[in-house]
Amino acid sequence: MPVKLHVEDLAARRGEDLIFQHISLVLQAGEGLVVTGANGSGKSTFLRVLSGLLPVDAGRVRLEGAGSDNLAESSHYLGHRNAMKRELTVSENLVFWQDFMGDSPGGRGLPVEVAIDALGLSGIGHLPFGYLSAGQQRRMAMARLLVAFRPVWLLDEPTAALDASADRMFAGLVRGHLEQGGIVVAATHQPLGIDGVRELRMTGFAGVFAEAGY
Amino acid sequence: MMSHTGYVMASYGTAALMVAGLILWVFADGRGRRRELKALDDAGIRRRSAPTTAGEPQ
Amino acid sequence: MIALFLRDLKLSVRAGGGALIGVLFFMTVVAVIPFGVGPDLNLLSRIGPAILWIGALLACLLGLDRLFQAEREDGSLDVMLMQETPLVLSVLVKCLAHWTASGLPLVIASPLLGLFMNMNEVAIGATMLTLLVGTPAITFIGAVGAAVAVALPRGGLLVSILVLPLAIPVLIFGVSAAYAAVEDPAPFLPPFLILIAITLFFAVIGPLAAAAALRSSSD
Amino acid sequence: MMNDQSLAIRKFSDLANPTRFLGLAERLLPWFSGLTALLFVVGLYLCFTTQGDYQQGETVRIMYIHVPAAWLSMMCYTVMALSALGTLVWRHPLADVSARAAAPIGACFTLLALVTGSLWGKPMWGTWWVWDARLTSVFVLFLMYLGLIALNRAMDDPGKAAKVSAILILVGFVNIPIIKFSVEWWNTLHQPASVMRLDGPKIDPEFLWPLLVMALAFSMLFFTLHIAAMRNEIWRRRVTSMRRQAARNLGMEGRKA
Repeated sequence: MPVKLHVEDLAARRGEDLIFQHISLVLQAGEGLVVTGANGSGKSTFLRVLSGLLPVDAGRVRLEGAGSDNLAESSHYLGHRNAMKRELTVSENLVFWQDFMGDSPGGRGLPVEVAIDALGLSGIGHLPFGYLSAGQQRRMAMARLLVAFRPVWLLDEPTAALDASADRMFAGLVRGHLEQGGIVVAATHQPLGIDGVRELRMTGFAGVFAEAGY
Repeated sequence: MMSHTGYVMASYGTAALMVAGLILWVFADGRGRRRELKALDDAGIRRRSAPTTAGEPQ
Repeated sequence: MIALFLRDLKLSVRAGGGALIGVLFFMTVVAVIPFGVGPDLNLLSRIGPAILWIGALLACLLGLDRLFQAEREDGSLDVMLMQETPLVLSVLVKCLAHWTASGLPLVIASPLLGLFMNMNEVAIGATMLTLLVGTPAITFIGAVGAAVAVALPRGGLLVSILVLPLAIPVLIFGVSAAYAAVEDPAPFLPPFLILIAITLFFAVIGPLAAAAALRSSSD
Repeated sequence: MMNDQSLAIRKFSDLANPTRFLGLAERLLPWFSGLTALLFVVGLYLCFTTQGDYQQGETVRIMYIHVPAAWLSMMCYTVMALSALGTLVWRHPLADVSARAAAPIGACFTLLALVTGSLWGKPMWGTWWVWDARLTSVFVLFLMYLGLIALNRAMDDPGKAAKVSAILILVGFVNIPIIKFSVEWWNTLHQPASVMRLDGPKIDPEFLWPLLVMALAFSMLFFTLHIAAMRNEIWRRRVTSMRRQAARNLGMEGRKA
């Protein structure tokens, strides 16, 4: 059963400020959505509401075709912070996340070593996470997406600290996930380097959003 | 030592003091907020009628 | 869940971990008391259990505000909030890991400090037993404080102020059980069983309230 | 006293909108303060006209302040616990305002109960502070009040703070019986609960009337102050939201210009 993500008339509020409202869209399996907009226009808020970390002010978010219809439980969230412990080594971090998160129905996570190689960082799995550079740490955070399977990926400025080669590598990862029938929602400034991706431009403070075409 | 009535007076005294203090604090706090609200109103800040905090202060 | 338990244990033992600091603080507090109270041995042996208990309570509270703060700062808390496994379970496992890392060493160190306070074997045994049963309750209560401290911009020390009043029953029954073992007329079992009851009670209330606080304060 | 309680419940539930609450507050406050003043006059008159207790002499009059204050500290925490439920369960927008307004008032009443308790203790037991069960529980309650006030002040964003302090209020509320039981178990010197006994008040009516009237007076005082404090809190939040609005307007002009 291919997964389908429904966002129905979504509105979110931070404190007393209404950030965005009336957002409705449907994402089929294998479709990607890039969320663009100026700083503070609500991109991160939109992703955090999708991942259930922020309460919904109005409207609903639903996922069909994955084990449970709760979107949070069958999606990865990659925020600005890498969710890795500095004292533990890279593989200890990844092994922990693999055991703790487990796999959503319909897919298997890659073994830790394979995931590290996929990110082009083979050989430094034993180093403590704190020793890595910002770019390497960001790649390791992406490795977490591979070690445990989740149909939906919610990425908040994933390529922030990455160089050009890492960008291409990351685009390959996203393309691979989409081809497997996954869904990706990414908030980013630079283009993701993937064609055939829909765009959602946030116009900021309680302004009605304008969904750009393809 | 203080006679019995001394203690009674002392306790009624503290009670009166604290009750008066409470009333004063609430009253002064109210007047301060009213002044701030009036200042903001004069500065022409209109509250957008957010559902929860709608309406003008009396 | 086991993975979370083992990871937390590894973390608290590694360099930045809080386990060692808790025990060191416990020892310094107890070692300092005789200098203040004076070397009068039978006085020390009388107040021994109380001093050990108070030291353990403070040492336990010490490491608590970092319980969730570290997870929030590096983003792991967000991922935990999203998982299918209920947050209450993860909080319970984290509390147990924290207790094993910093509560248990206190219990193990207490006999040594009991000698400092010139306590006889029965008193040391009783204090150790009551600490073993009582310190988890402090960790569970402290978890609520730690979860609240996560939401506070300048939170840290406020945890102890919020948690201490709630931990008073644990202290009362812990010390009275320890004393009851020494003075014969006083019964040992009632306060000891009440202490266990309190620990189990907070084992439920603590994680529940902490999970609710964590979920409501995520931004 | 029951009618006040039901008024409080009804008043909270149907007043989701702060403006209607402000309107009602403006109308209610004069009546409430008038009634409170009247009750206090009658209460104080009764306190001083009844003859002293044969054994304690004049000091029994301190009871007319000490006992109502102790009741009030408990009632105030109950109101806060109700507000906490309002925030968490019914998501009532005014619930957090009520809890935040009630905390300082409750703390003052608890302090008053402690002070009058020790003033009463000095002639009766010879020392200012006696670690007896009832006084100690009230002291712990006072610590919890201070903790909650400190928590409310430490959090700048009222929205997020509301849920977290509500959770802490409820955890504290669940603990009150435990603390009371454990402190009572630990040491009890205070005379057993003479008024709250199930088989009706043990003390003879001579002392009962002033006590009940003073209790009513204190309760009315609490409700008056609580409504006024809630009004202040609503205004304080409006001021902050208007200031943030002003800042954003500047931001908007900046972007448009």
